[in-house]
Amino acid sequence: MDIWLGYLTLILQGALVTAQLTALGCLFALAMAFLAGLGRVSAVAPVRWLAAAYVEFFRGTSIFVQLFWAYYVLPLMGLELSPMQAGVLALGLNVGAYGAEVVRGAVEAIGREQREACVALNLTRAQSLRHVILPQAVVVMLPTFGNNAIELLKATAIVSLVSLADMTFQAQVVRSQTGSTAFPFLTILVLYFLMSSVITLLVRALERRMSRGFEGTRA
Amino acid sequence: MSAPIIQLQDVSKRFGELTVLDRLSFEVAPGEKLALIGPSGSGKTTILRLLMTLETPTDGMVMVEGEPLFHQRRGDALVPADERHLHRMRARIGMVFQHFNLFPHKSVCENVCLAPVLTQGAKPADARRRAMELLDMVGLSAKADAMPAQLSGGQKQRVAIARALALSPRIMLFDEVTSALDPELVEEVLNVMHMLARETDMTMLLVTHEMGFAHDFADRVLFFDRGRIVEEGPPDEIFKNPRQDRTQAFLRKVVAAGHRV
Amino acid sequence: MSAPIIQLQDVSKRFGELTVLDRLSFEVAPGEKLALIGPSGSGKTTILRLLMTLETPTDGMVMVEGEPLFHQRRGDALVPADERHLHRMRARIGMVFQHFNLFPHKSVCENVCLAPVLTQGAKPADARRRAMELLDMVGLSAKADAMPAQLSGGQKQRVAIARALALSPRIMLFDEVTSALDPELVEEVLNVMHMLARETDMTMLLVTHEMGFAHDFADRVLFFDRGRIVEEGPPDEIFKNPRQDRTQAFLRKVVAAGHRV
Amino acid sequence: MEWDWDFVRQITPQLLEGARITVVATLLGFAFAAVFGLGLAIARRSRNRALSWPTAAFAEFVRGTPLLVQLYFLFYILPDLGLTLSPLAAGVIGLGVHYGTYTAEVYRAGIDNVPRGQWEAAKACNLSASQTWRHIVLPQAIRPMVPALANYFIAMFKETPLLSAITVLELMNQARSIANYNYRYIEPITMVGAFFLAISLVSVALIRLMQRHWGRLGRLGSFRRNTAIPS
Amino acid sequence: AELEDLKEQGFARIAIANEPPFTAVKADGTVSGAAPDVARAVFKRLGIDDVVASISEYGAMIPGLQARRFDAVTAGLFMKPERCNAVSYSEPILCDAEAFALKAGNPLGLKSYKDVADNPEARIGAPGGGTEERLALEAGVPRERVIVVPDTQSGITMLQQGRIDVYSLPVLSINAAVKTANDPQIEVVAPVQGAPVYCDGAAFRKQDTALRDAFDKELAAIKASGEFAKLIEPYGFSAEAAMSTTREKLCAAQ
Ligand SMILES: Nc1ncnc2c1ncn2[C@@H]1O[C@H](COP(=O)(O)OP(=O)(O)OP(=O)(O)O)[C@@H](O)[C@H]1O
Ligand SMILES: Nc1ncnc2c1ncn2[C@@H]1O[C@H](COP(=O)(O)OP(=O)(O)OP(=O)(O)O)[C@@H](O)[C@H]1O
Ligand SMILES: [Mg+2]
Ligand SMILES: [Mg+2]
Repeated sequence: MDIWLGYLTLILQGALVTAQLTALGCLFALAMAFLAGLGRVSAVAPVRWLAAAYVEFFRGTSIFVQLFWAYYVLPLMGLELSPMQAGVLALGLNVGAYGAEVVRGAVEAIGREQREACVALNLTRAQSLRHVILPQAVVVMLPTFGNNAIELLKATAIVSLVSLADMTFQAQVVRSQTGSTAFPFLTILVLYFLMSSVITLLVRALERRMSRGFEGTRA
Repeated sequence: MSAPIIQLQDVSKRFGELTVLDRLSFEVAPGEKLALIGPSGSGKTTILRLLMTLETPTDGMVMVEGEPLFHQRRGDALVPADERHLHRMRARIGMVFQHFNLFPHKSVCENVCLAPVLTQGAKPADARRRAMELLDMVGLSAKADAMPAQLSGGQKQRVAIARALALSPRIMLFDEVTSALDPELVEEVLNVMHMLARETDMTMLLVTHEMGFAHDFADRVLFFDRGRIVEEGPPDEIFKNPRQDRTQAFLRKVVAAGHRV
Repeated sequence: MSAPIIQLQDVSKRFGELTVLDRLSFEVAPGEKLALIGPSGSGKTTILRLLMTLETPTDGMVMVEGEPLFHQRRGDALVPADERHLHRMRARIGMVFQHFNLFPHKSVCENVCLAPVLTQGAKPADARRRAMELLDMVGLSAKADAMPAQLSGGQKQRVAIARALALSPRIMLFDEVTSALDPELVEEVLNVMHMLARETDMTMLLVTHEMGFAHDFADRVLFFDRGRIVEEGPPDEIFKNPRQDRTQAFLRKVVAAGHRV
Repeated sequence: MEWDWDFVRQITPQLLEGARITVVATLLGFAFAAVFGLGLAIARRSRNRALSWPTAAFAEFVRGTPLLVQLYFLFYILPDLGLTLSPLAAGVIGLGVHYGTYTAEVYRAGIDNVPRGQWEAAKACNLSASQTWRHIVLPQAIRPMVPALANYFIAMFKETPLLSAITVLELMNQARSIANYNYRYIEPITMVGAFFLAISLVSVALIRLMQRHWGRLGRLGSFRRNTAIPS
Repeated sequence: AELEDLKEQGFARIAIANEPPFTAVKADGTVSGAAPDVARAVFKRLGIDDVVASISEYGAMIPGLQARRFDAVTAGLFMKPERCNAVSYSEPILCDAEAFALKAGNPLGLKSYKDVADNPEARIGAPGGGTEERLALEAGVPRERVIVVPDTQSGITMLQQGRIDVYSLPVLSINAAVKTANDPQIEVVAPVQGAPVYCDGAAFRKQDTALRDAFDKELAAIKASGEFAKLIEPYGFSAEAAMSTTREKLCAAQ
């Protein structure tokens, strides 16, 4: 029994790494999403192209490949990253590319009418974006961002394949030390589900808070 | 007659193949109340959108207060206007939309204050005071802190009018401001506009399908068809004795459609 | 007077807390043309939707041609109707919607033919012949092979009328069939309806905000407010000499809203 | 380390063999997901709570946990329960179940996307339930689903490298095997990346074309991932 | 890395495998096992007080070393000429022969990699990037019958489930794994006929020969003092085997 408790602690240590990866990855992805998403609706054509290239590249190649690149190839080019940094970089860049499309879509979904009202009130582009478009767009983005965060959480499992001691990896360790397969894997399945439920609940709470002012205008 | 505040000279607007405005020219005097009427698709909205710089003309010149709207002088030449020029010109013009286009995430008062604070550098307290005056004028001071979603259509449209007025434009554009409203709510908005027309010397351009209102409101009526002015004149003349067949047919249809109680 | 074709007895409809129809009772005679008018939200649409079985009443009895609409006899008891009963009853009733609701993936002719072929087992060739007659009647035989997206609003609505007629219902329900149309297109639809009213002995229920049309079209007008009938009578009486304050106020507002050319 | 074209030429056949398995796994997995998702969607729409509720819970659970762990589960634990699947079969079922929970949402959105007015008009035309589905709802629902489903197809394609964890010799696994044998990582991994990029750029272009023709499904965020992310 | 750098930071990063008895992770998370124990002792004598061990797949070790993720690999990564070209090895540390785990009674009669190659039914499991995979391929087993198994426990599970017919690892690893599994249906064939005895060494980056040389010096010292034998023999390894051969021989062997 003590043994299992000990190995459970080991898995929980992995869970901490997973949580950390998820949190940092989400922050980085969020930053990239806004940077590239707003880049895609920029008035400056080269900025649009750059943002589009980023999005297509990182959505186009598998995250698996990106992670292996960040982990094994970047150091050969002289950029040394800790496994955690490589993980956060790959996850953030990948999910950020998907998030950028969400940002762009939401900004475009805040229709022509709102943008025209801004022109009629003589707001500059930056003012319209900051005071009118983004506050509404963020509410539209939130649910999809929540889903993206869960996708990121799930993607952290593959860092185990580059030997970062996350939850899945620790489960593998426990498995080879104890010979039991069901215990570690069922444990981490439950833990992953708990984590994704936490994300779902957080996003819902945030959604409720942010849309409160709208009083049900966008159902 | 004083110098015109708005001049269109041979203005055309094409969307791809479709010619929406066809070498159109007309002038508006300062303080004039002008109604634009005509069948659907005749280009009425497009004229207002051009004046608000929401569209760019394909051809021709638009002058506002003697200055070109879409061009600026560089040395001797006229070049397309940059964003700064447009920004300066837009300050003179306000527009009220068919679907109100209020900002749903801002309260009524914030909707009205936002632009003065951001574009004219008004102090928030001053902007709020002025907003309350305007809301009072449109009969909505009690709703200053409500959110747009809590208002009826007629109330929303009155807020939209107050919002446009907050920037003190010299020209106001109204595009079918009552056509999205329930019939019972139309009156309250038209009352506000009547009052504006009487009590200010703003120049107003009005697109509407409410012939009765156009008649009472306007100094002059332009009847459009297919991007051209078919007939113009004082409302009495246009509505009672239209000279053109096209105008007569249009008015007959509108009347037949049931607006006759 | 012959037996009523439609009877509502103490019909209530609640959506959660909201009472939309409040113990409503009225009858319609066969062949009668009835106009339902009243302010927004008063429950007019809900009555038509009930008759079309798109909603179920919370309380009360609806009879169509002497048969309960939402109930069926099992032995001595009345039990809620099953789908088969509803299907049989629906065959007597047709409805035209405010937003046409044409099937966008089917051509005009297919829209009209579909139901006769599927529900009445009509032969496709016969159904098509009859559809062409109906389209001819609404003035659209030339558009039989067009898709709905290629039609104007007025044309769409005329197709919708032909589609409803194709099943030869004895009762036709019209819910604000012109309010989504451009003013110029209203006339063509109203002409078709006038013609129907004159030339057939179908029972018709009409919800409309076009008071002029209601006046000319209806044998009898019901004025609703908050789910109850406030006043009823022949159109001349209701529109010229309304007895109730509420009716007077409503008509005054609608008139003030500009329907007065 | 330098890029070595000779090495590239030498390993290409082996990578192509891996690519073949990748494509096979994606096709089979997607077929499974398309059918399984339909089952989920129907079960979730069911009025019977005893069916719809567990289905919803199952879908939530599958969507909330990593495919990699699910694959381990299918491959290493199911045999203890008496079901031994070949690696490819386990991979196809894993992909299919995981993505089935997403395609189910596409089906649901596609059906919900048919305006209420269409159902009501069908009723006013006195069509029966099955006639309404066949002639009115499905023809309108299916077309906008196609681009959304295609998006998941691509996402799934990019997730096949996970099958290497259960010993399927797909593209990524071949690349790793080459790398392990030769101690050279740059060429094989980069080639895999280029292969994925090429395929997905082509398919993105195809989807854009489909969307232009068949319209876009629903509003942004109306289902869980409008464009999918590998996990 | 330079020895001085490591001394300064006070620890060395080593890669270990998730494979008893080369490596063992206790329930409390501490790392032991023959390879890390030796590494710890040698580094201590070099003035580096601690080792930070990360568990890694075999296939990820050399790329990780090249990508500067570790300073050394001490994981039972056996010396082979190709590997000697890719990294700098220390003198031999742990030696072991290859073994097969297979179904009790050895129904396919597999005794060597050649036997596996000759039997078209036989599927062999081996860790990806490990020596056994290479031995199998070199013996002529076609690619599709060499199943790359992610870790030892998966290999045993797959053998039990009949997904592979034989699972190949070093003798001691197999013994440890089979003991954990405690399954009478599995038996061990050891050593595999015709397969050489291999020894691992600590692997360093190609250019870190100075560090490697320093490591060698202290390794020789503990071998001489008998401390070496005390460290590895409890795990079942033979100190004699390691001391009777050299890197030079092993790297040249074909
Ligand atoms: N952005 C656009 N792209 C293409 N065509 C357009 C665009 N905007 C307007 N049009 C077309 O220009 C024509 C004139 O439109 P406009 O909105 O000015 O008419 P209108 O007189 O306001 O009609 P209504 O009374 O229906 O509002 C119409 O045929 C319309 O379809
Ligand atoms: N499905 C529903 N759920 C909740 N409330 C509803 C529903 N359908 C209608 N209502 C409410 O019932 C009331 C009556 O609606 P109804 O559509 O019958 O009014 P109406 O007289 O047709 O009004 P209008 O002239 O605006 O069409 C309204 O307050 C409406 O909001
Ligand atoms: Mg217009
Ligand atoms: Mg209604």
